Amino acid sequence: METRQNVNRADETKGASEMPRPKRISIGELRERLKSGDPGVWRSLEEIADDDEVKAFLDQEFPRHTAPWMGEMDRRQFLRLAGASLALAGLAGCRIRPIKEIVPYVKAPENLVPGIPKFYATALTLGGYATGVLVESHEGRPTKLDGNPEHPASLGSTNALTQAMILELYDPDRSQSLTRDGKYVTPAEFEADVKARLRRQLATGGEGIRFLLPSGSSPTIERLFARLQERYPQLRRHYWDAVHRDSVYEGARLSFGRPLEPVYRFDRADVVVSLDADFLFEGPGSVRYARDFADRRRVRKDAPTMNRLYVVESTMSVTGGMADHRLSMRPSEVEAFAEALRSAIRDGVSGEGGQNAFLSAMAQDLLANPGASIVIAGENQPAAVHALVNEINALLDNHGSTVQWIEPVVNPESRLESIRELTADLQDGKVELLFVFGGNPAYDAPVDLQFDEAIRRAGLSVRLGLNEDETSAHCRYHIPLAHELESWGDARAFDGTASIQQPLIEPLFNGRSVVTFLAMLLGDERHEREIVKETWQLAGLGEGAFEDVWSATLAKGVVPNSAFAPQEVSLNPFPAVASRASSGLEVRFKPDPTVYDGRFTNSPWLQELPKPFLQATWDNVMMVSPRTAEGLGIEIDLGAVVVGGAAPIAELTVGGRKVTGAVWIVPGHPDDTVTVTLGYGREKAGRVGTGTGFNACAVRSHEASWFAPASLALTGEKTQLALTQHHYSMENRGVVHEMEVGKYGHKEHHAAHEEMNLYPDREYDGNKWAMVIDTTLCTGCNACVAACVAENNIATVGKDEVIRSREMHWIRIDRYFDDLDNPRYAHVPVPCMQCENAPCEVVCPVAATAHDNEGLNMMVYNRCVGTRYCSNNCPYKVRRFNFYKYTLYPGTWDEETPVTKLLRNPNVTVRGRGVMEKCTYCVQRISAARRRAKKEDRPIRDGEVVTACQAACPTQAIVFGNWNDPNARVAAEKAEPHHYVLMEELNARPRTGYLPKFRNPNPAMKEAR
Amino acid sequence: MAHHPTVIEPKLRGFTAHYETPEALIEAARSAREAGYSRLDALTPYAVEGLVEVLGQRDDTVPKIVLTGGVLGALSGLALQTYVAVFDYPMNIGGRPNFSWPSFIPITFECGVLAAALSALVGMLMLNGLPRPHHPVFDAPEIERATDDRFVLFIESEDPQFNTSETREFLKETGAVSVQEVIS
Amino acid sequence: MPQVFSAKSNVLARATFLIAGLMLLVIILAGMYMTPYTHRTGVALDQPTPFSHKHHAKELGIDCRYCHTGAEEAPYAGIPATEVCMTCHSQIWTNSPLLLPVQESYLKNIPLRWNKVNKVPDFVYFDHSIHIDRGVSCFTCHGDVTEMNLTFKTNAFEMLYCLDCHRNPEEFLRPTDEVFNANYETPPNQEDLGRQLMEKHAIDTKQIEDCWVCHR
Amino acid sequence: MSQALHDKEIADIGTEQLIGAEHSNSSLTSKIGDIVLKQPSPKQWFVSLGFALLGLSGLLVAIAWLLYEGIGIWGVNIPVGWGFAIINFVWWIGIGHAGTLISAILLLMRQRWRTSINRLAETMTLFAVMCAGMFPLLHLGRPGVFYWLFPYPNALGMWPNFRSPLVWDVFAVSTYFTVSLVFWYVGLIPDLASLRDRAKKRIVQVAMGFLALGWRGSASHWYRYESAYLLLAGLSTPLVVSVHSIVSLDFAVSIIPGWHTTIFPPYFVAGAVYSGFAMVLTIVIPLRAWYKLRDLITIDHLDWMARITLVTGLIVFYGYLTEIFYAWYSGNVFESFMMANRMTGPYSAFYWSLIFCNGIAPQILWWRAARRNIIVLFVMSLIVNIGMWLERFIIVITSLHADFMPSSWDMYTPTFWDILLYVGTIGFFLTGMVLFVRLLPAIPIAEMKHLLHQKLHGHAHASEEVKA
Repeated sequence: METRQNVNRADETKGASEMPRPKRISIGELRERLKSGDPGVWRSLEEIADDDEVKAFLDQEFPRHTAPWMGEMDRRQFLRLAGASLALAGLAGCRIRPIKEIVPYVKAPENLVPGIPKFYATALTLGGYATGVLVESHEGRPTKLDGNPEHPASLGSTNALTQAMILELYDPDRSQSLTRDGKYVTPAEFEADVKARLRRQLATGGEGIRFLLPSGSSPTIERLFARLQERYPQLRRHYWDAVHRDSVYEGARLSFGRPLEPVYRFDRADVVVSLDADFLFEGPGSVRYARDFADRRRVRKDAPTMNRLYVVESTMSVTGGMADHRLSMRPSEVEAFAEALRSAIRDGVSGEGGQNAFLSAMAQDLLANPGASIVIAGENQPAAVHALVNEINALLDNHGSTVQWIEPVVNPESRLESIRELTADLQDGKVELLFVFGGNPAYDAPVDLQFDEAIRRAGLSVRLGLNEDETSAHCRYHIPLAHELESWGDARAFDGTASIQQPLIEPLFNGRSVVTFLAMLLGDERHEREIVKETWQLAGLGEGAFEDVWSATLAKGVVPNSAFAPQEVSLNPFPAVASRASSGLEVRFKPDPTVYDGRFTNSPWLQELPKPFLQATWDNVMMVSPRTAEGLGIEIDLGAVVVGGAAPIAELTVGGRKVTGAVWIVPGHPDDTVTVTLGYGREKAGRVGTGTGFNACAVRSHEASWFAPASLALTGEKTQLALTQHHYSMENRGVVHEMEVGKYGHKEHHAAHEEMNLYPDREYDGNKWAMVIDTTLCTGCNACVAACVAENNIATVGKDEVIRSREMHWIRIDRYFDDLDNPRYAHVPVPCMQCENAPCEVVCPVAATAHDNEGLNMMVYNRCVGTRYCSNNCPYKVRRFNFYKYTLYPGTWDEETPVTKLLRNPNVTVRGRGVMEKCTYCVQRISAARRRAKKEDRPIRDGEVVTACQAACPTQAIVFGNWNDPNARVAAEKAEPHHYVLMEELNARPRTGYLPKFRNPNPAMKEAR
Repeated sequence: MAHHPTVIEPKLRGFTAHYETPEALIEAARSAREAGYSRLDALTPYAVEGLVEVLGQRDDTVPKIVLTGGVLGALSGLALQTYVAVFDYPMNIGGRPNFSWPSFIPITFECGVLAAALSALVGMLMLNGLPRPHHPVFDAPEIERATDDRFVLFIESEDPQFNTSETREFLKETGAVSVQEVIS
Repeated sequence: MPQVFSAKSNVLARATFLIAGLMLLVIILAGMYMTPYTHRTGVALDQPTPFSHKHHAKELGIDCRYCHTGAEEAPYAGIPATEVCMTCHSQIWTNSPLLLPVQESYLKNIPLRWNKVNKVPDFVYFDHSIHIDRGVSCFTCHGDVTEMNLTFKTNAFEMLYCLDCHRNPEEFLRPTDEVFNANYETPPNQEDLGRQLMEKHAIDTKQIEDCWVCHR
Repeated sequence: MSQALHDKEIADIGTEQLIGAEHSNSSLTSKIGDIVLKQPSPKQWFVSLGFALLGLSGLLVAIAWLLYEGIGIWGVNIPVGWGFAIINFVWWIGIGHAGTLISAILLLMRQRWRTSINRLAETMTLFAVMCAGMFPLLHLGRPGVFYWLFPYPNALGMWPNFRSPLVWDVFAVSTYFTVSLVFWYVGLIPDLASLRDRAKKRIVQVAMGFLALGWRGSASHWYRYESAYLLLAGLSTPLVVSVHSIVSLDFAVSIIPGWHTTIFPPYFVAGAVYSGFAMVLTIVIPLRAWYKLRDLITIDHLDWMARITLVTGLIVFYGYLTEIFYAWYSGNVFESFMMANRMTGPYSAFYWSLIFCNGIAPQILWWRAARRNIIVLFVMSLIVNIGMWLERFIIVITSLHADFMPSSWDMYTPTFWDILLYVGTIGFFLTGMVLFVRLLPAIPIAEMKHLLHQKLHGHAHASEEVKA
């Protein structure tokens, strides 16, 4: 993938900003126009639709957005029609006419060759922490996100959430216009109103002005606030994130006297102990951490060794699934455990048996690896645990080596305090002017504060948000927020590294960025680009003429050497804590693995992404352990041949507040604990998200932000979960080969079958594409699935269809476990195996699926008649069928909201009703690389073709390449002694192979897993 | 196909003689042959064994046609498959050889049977000169009983031996239940 | 018993059988004849302005790439932007009525809307650049455009048409520097030349016959 | 007829009572012909026509909605890509087989009792195959392009994949239908002629005359006719075996445990005949009552059919036992799980009712009394029909829903539309049969006369030699 040095970015955007914007008009005029039908306001769809020009474009282009058509379209026209795309709601009935038209440019933009995608570097933030991405753009349509190899938080990988942010951009439910009390107003009116009130605040120094922000790390926004502060010294900023890290900073305060940010160096750690921390999956830097961690776990000929992971946790987390030794306990017990561990490390190990045995063996292991171990505590554990852990790391000399401390990347003040104060002030009527940027506090603020009601007490509340959500409903004004892919900005990564965000497209729905908005408050009329640029002019980007460095930085996506320097820390020991462990059932809150804190609830991709360990979609559930379930009288037979999705509904009571939701059994989950995930049960999420799952925030109070005593009782009703996997045992079919790393090289039970074939073998002398997946490294995070969906225009089908087992994912992550109470998990990503003796091909009556000369199992959609015979005959069941016209389905809904068509990858056919589809090894990427190579009269280089799943995988568990190339990585992995293929005895000869799941148990604790 | 006369003015076409049993008919036919009549036909409600031999009208071409049809059908079936899979558009289907003859057997067989069956039908009809909805004999009185319970012998007037009075007499002597003039 | 059918009916009866058989044959033949493979070529479509390739490409000798800029590097050869026309026509023929649409487009910033002459279905992924690069001339597929006053398609781009060349390229390949040459004479030893070129460009029919070369 | 004569017949053909004593050639013609020409239809005929048409309209609705909405309206999913459609396809094809067996194989075997029921059986074959033929087309994701399954020159340069059993099906089923049609029609020609000659209404005369092709029963015609008919029988015999073998290959050629079995062809064919005869009984038993045909379709006919049902039933049951044995003997983890899952898994209820219907129940036919008891026979025939449907359900569903990858296992549940389509085809089938009985001679007149002749004059055998 090449990153275009993007010098003319500025001009393009200037050009773009010249495009006709709606004139700001008064309500009266608006009414007139709505009558007269003059297209002046984005919102007036039918008016737009009636505009012949626009209609022409829409007519012309939309029906063919799904195909490689975009050849001859002008960027600006494109942007205009994109902006008006909702208008298509009225025009969806476009039909392909016998004669198609070509619409060439009027003035061709330089440096844009139709049909050749360009890649731009930018960054996207989650919880304020940036992840660098490369955005693939087709004629001005961003279509795919991939990690930016230059960026420390990514190194080229992404997680599922980042993959889905491209869909967030095109979400047809994003707010389209400026409203006051739900009615449209012109920006002019709004600005007049706000500025008037601001002026009134000048007198009081702006003590009535409050901002409520989610965590952010943007230097520019800091700068703008500083300027505001000059004008209104009394102005206050409050912060709120549902997924906050209070305890991390508080822990640091306790240990070092000041809030600091930890950065872990898993690449240096031989022993890792996690106390309720899901560091491989959640939190800042998790993608990078996963990579570093995996690099120490990659068992190969040259270095058949790996690190060891102990996990002590109060739920079943992705990190826990990777553990070599795992101990589950109720959240409140972790503190005591940490205390015990500290004393063990400090005063030497003692005691044996049960938990102590685990603890002492672990402690010994840690002591044996000073400076090469990491003990890490979860955000959900109280500050005390963090303080204890900090001390343990100090005792192990880990500070500075494996654990580094830097200045906080985001504002470290306590979120819980901050929002509590704001609510109080609101209730006391102290707040004249409240600005709520992003986030969704009305939905996820601590329920006992009743923040949503409090908002109404503000003199004037202004909401800047992507969607008109619960919070917007309580605010006076709602202003559409520009997506990060639509706006200029900057942000810092988990280690402080800064990136500059550049827009990939003009705001689709005429939203404005935080920067523009603040500038507006300051009366600063400049384009946001200029403001961001200024920030860095002041900060300095490095040697050389600024313009050059600037564009170089944009192209690279990272501001060189901007990472925060590690701080010297001196630790003040933490006093012994009396165990505050409560008895009885506890509830454990957790950001949802797919919809996070609710910001992705309206994302069909993520809704349909199976949740790790649950394999459930479109719902959140109350997770309990088998024993607890037994106690509650829950009957779910996890051993059944086909586990149905019928889940009992239970009522969860926390501090007198109640919420009801589906209960599901998760082996390995601690007893007497119920884990609930945030982000569901939303009332104003949008067409996709509204009404899915139950709202855990309804019982999440100020004191009980992460866990609390609770009670659970069955209501007697049942509900249907949409599961994607219905059987959890391997049935001794050797799907995963498990072995201890010590046994590396010893050929065990399974001896490679002798290669026999009834037919003369087919020769593959050219490129011989193959894939190897390392099951040791797969964490089951589903990033590959999301990436595949994004790359291959895969439809989402909605809950009902998933229940009918019709999900369309080309790659799925199978999850197996061996025991209910103390399970060992194994994750197996299963894409198409690209069998050389493909059983599917022989039975296709129309030769719609056959082999190409490189041994790929081709699937030709336009030839397929849909007998589904191939799927029946596929031993791996990786083929997917369009039972309905899924382009009408959630998130794909092209016919209703063509804006989602802009998201399409023009190099992949959008499959119609009644055709079979499957993984193609991203043949479109292979083909592109082949053509490039041919033009340069050279063979395709190793690593030149990267499949979407491979690129996304945080642990780089997937390797793809040309098996015939002796120097290719894939060839090396295929040569690994323990390489195996699924169901080898079928002699289908899969090209996709696997490496066994190696574990590294502590010899001292065989009995405790 | 049997050529047939197209006539305008009605004239005598011959005589039909009705018998009660197939045996009687066979006897009559035999004596008619011995009397030297050649333009004979016998109409019966169901196949009467040995009749054609007596009338000297036995013809065994149908099986030959069917055999040829069948063989040709099978061969063309096999040829089509081979041409497609080996020469016109060879494809690597599941690693199988281009000429996977075992997979071609069923279709080859079906083609053979189909062709054979059709040639049986067409062959039989053409040799019998069918369809022929109009035939002089249908003008004979009571001829409809030939498809019911009567066994009919028909001597055409074209027959060199034919003589209006003598032939009628002759037929009467063969024990016919009734002898009718066929005028059409 | 009276005849049910008249004497004529014999002929009729047999005729019906024959006709039925013939009809079947006719239907099959008609079906084959009417496939687009043999059809809808040589028809010029209405265009916003009657642009003549003959005039521009032949008489004036303008190179294909001057207007169809993408041909060498992109999947799409591309249709010239209005401003490309205006580079000349802002000086010459400025008051020709034929050019009104062009000028209007330029001034009002509204694109011209040409009717597509050569097209392949949406599920066919065709890349101009690679064909040009491997020595497939524009004129091989688009016919001698330089002789067209109004543009029409000379070949129906049906699968068989593409396969003809993908199966035996040697009959069509040209030296790369002759690709844009309208007056190129196919040499008598085309077959050998073609094979040499295939050798040179490592063109492997085995590979370019794969479904996934065009359908993805 | 004189008493003496009657005694003589008994002597001739022993106890076998295949044709009423009082019958003469003319009585046969009138009795059978008048069903079509004169006799007003019994009220049961109208009732059954009503039901049939109801089902037929259901079929139309089901198809319309299917074409509009797509395959999604059915219960099929991944892993269970085939559901009712294929089950019904196999079921119907199987039923068709009895017709060909009775008319062709039994003809070659000189089984006199085939005559009189063969026409009904053949007609049943035709409509059954039509029903069957619908499903492979309808179950396509894109029914609009079904013709891609036929080899024809086209602008794509593409052909069907002749390695695929589905293409074999296309050829097998269409051949089977064509040949059965020819066989059936050829058999009809002489009878059409006799109807033409008996008809009083001009319109009927013309209609029958047109179809009779001017047949006049000329001796040389009869000779060629007989040899053609015999040859068709000879062709149909291997054909009927091949067709269901090929259908069974749809499964046997795949690699799915429960499908990938060498015993499929023989036991599919047996099963086909088994279900076919059951269906003949189901149709014939009421018919002979309504139209008072007990003298033409005698209790001996039924007895014979019951015997065949019993024999084929035993073969099928043997097939089941073999499957179980293989599953154990192969030691193959997939095979043994498949069988265990059938017996104890979520679909075990279906499996055991299948064993009852096809394995246990038919054993009652060992008893002559049962075979000659109309009620028992009728109930039995229904049980067998159900059993054979269940067999296909077990084969298709239980094999697919839990095959190789445990992670992909899932259930199949038919939807309303699955069921409506199935019921619809039954309606279509009945409509066909009911109309046929009214419009065409349901019992071969000429052949019956021939049988009568053989019966009166014992030299059946001599004559057979001449024929062969």
